[in-house]
Amino acid sequence: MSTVGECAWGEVSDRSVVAPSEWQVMKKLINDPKHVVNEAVAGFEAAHGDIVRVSPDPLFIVRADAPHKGKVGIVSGGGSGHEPLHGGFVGLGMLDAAVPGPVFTSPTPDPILAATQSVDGGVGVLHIVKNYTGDVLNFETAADLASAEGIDVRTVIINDDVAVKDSLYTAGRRGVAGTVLVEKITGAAAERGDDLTAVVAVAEKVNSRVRTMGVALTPCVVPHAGEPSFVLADDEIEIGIGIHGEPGRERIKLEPADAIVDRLLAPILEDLPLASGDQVLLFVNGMGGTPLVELYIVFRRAAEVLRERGITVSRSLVGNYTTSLEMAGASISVLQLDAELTALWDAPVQTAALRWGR
Amino acid sequence: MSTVGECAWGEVSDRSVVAPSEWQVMKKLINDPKHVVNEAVAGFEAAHGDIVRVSPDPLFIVRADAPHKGKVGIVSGGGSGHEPLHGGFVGLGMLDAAVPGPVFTSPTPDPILAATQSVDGGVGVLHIVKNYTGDVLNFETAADLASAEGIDVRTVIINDDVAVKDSLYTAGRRGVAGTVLVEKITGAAAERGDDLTAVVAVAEKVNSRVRTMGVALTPCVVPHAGEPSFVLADDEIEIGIGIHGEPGRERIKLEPADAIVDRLLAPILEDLPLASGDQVLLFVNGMGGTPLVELYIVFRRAAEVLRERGITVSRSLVGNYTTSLEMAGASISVLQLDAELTALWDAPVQTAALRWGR
Amino acid sequence: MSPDAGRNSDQADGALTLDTAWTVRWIRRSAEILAAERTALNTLDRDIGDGDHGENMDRGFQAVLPKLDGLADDANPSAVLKLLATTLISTVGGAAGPLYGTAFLKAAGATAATGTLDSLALVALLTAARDGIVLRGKAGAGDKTMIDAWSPAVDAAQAAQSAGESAPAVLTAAADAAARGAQDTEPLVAHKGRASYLGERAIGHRDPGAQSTALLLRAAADATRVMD
Amino acid sequence: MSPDAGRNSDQADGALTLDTAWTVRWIRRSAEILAAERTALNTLDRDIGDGDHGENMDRGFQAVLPKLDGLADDANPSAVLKLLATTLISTVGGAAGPLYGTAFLKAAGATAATGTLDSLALVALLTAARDGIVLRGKAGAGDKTMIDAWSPAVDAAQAAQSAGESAPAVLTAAADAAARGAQDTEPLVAHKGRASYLGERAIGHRDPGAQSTALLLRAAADATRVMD
Ligand SMILES: Nc1ncnc2c1ncn2[C@@H]1O[C@H](COP(=O)(O)OP(=O)(O)O)[C@@H](O)[C@H]1O
Ligand SMILES: Nc1ncnc2c1ncn2[C@@H]1O[C@H](COP(=O)(O)OP(=O)(O)O)[C@@H](O)[C@H]1O
Ligand SMILES: [Mg+2]
Ligand SMILES: [Mg+2]
Ligand SMILES: [Mg+2]
Ligand SMILES: [Mg+2]
Repeated sequence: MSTVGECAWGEVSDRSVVAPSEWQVMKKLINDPKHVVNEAVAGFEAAHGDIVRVSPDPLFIVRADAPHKGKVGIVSGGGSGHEPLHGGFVGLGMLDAAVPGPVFTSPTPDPILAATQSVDGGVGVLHIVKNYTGDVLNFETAADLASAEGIDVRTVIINDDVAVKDSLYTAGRRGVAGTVLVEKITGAAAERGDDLTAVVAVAEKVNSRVRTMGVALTPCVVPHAGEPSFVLADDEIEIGIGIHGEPGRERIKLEPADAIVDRLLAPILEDLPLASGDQVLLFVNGMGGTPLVELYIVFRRAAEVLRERGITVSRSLVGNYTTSLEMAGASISVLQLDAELTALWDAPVQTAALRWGR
Repeated sequence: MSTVGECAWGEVSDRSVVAPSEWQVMKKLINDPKHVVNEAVAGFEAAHGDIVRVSPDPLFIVRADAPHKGKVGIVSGGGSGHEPLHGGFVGLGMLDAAVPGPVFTSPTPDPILAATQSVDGGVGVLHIVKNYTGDVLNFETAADLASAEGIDVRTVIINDDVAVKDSLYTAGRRGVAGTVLVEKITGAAAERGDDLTAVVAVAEKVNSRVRTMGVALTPCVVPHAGEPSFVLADDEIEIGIGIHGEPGRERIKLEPADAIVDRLLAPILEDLPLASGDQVLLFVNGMGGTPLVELYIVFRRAAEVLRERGITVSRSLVGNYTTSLEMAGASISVLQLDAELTALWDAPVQTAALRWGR
Repeated sequence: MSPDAGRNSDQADGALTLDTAWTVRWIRRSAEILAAERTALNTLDRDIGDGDHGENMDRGFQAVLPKLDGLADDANPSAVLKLLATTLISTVGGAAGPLYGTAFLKAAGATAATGTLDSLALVALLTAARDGIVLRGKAGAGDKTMIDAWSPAVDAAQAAQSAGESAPAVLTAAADAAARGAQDTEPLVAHKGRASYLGERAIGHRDPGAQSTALLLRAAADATRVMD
Repeated sequence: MSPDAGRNSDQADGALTLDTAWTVRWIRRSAEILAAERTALNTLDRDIGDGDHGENMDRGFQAVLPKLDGLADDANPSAVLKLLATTLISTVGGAAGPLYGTAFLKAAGATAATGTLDSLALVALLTAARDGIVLRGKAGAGDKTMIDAWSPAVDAAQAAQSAGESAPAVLTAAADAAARGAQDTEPLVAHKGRASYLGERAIGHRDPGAQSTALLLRAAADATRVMD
């Protein structure tokens, strides 16, 4: 079995505080596991001070020019470790604020509330929330508190991950890489001046038209845990992985990239009612540890499969946008476009991680 | 010792052809090691057909709208495995063509010549070449052949890596992540209409003002080799690593990020004549396998050290731009700015990997 | 309130009354146990979740400790529980933060005007906590969540109270039942939380939230005895 | 030229003339040896370079094989060497491609009008190849490059020729010297190519390019004997 603990990360023993000798064996460019998020956000502000500012306590990232009177505010957030999600998407035409929790752990209501207040332009705020129990509950509490203060808060729950059966017997589909597409397109709707109801409708429309499925080749190591979040044999991969290393549909032997792509696309195409002649946005997302060269090999095959079905890939996105720390793997998202969504996708965006038209 | 072969990648035995059972143990999203570059470039074209087109044989990537009459053409290239370098930088305001060799191996003169011909707008072509013997020699031959056909070719050799002593006793400093800055700024100069001599002067100016130093935490695996390019113990890192996994200055025990940053910055600041009050572009580049959250921790400290010396970080770049496949690690580049370079950096660019103003 | 206020609540008959001092001792003991079990809870959560449950609980209970010293001298158990609830809500995060936060908020509500908790009040406290979690998380029995520790605990407390047991005995019954309930999550498939993504693969693993609930109720029982 | 043209160049006296067929056999034998030594060369290059030298050389020599069948019937050794040179230049890449390409281009130039190579012509061929590499790569003796195999080989060939040895004997002397030269790169610090970045750490490792040179010259000697 290959656990990261056995190789790149060294042995990390049980501990309740991090002794100086212990971070030395976890192979990351960090100082102290407890300060990873704070220091990274400080670096983020130092690098992108033209676009964002940071509130250190409670911790959130906000557009440098927020709030915008008369514009619907858009807030997202969740556990850290998925960078550039969400902080990298704060800026013109996308998010107004992002609330980073500890690594892989939802933020608490306090910073969500503070972020919501700081972007309130008087016409309401949308919370874009990935469907994880912790995120949903914490954003719910924050929304209650904000409403009590007179802010009109609406919530859209993102659940694009077809790996999980959406039934009464699960917590429902998870929100994964499709979130990026929701944030971009919804952000454009808010930027053009849509009111809260219209912005919510756009977010729900994108969520209803995007499906994602991922694969992991290696696990990742949460800094404060110091051990890999799961174990894969040398020749095993996990199909349907979540973005925190939660297991997926099945564990199989490694296959050629094209075969893996076919496996990822099948449940997407089964679920999304696409017809020949339809236009889609194809998004190949890296989990963090997979080189770009492999992501393009994945894109090549995915585009080929869609083309064979008469579907036109008219927009595309390839890169590490919704990551799981250094996990090797990728996810494929397909978004069914129409003229409105295409125009909103093409609209200017100026964030640290996604930028065009400005 | 941790070799990737012992953990994530499995054992790969000696072989002269790749048997189907053998790629199964190298844990990458690829089909056949021999087709990695071709398939990735095909995927790249499929994803970015609005910006580039690809010549499959001889293999090069070129601006969709090349050649531009009256504009100096800019060509770069080198071994693959450093993506998005160079293909991701083809487009308006940056490169006119990129020539990808096999993984970590310089391309041959034929595709370089073909790329040069395809971007020749009648006023000359600049070759931007990283200082590696193979790249230098192959571009040299291509330049000779292009000159023989009447194209005015000039070459600028990039050697920003302060890890290597620049002396008669080495092949000289290597060209590493600073190449991205040279390509962006020189591309802007060509785009605004500078003639060949002026474009060469800009490239040489950027090269003379940028210094880079990198660190590796883990090795990478070249697909056709199937084994890690070097071996690091669980608690060892390599200071001064090159972008092909070539060794650097010294191998030391893992340290906190801030201490590593200080080690990387010291030779840069020793070599670059910066004074208090100077403005710089600070570029923290990921080697491929290091999460963004760690790169921002690195940026934070680097910005702090510069600030303490009275140096202003007025421009910044953070991300995986010059990679070594899935290697974990980072490099820091510091570019001494002036008004001209700042304006050229800010000029519009529209490529797959770097985009603003368009 | 002085830090060692908890030491002086012995009664003439040797049993401890469940007063404000007990509530404070409960929290202190919980913090102690959660710190000791932090890694074990993380490990349970790594098996069928995301490996942070011990981290989350430890962070929350460590955060409440310094605040206990700032309690008003006339704080009643309800006020202490409310402080715990708001602190957990604002420091734990994840699923457990809002769920435990709501639990203790409801528990505070159920014990509002009481200075000393008798067995009946204890049952009301535990029931309100459990109901609060169900309200927020919508989990039922057998969904492999903390509810599978809370519900048997409430039932056992109710039975003990009906049988005329003392408040400490009611708590011991609840703690024992919660421990069994946590253990009994092992053969289950999960229908809520992250573990639900695992399907059959969750079988054989104990739910981390059920385990932390068992630890909290054990701490409550421990707190009825003098500790050093 | 038929694929087995190389088989029919025996002379009455039992020795083989170094003609076009020999040149073709040299290339075929080189391709064979390089394929077999591909991994070993990669390993040498991984130790002090980037691990692709075996890959690069194998790719180049495999590419030239099919082209040999298309040679004109009246092709002389020089034409064969030129075909090899241009193929290596356009398929090997890296440092080795242009260096070996230039070497064989210069070798072709040095043997231009000759149909059969005597020992003097052989020495001229080897000297031109070596000088071509120096011209492009600017390496000197002891820089830990392929020059450290080529230069001893040229010297040994010259000495053997002066001593009146036959062409095959000259080649054997060259091959032996190149093998020793490759081995003698082991204790050296490199001053050219990727290995120069290593400083002292290159000590103890054989230069991969010197090793491939030794293999090529061994193939040249092998080709003077009939192979099956
Ligand atoms: N809907 C729910 N109802 C009740 N308890 C739940 C629910 N969802 C999750 N839990 C509990 O929360 C625990 C996980 O908490 P924790 O690991 O702190 O949060 P997260 O899952 O966000 O990382 C689970 O073990 C389970 O007991
Ligand atoms: N300047 C030079 N002069 C002569 N030979 C050189 C020079 N630079 C490199 N070499 C030779 O090239 C060999 C490496 O070739 P190869 O691995 O194919 O190319 P690369 O280094 O580009 O990967 C070295 O072992 C050395 O013998
Ligand atoms: Mg969590
Ligand atoms: Mg090479
Ligand atoms: Mg958890
Ligand atoms: Mg090499």
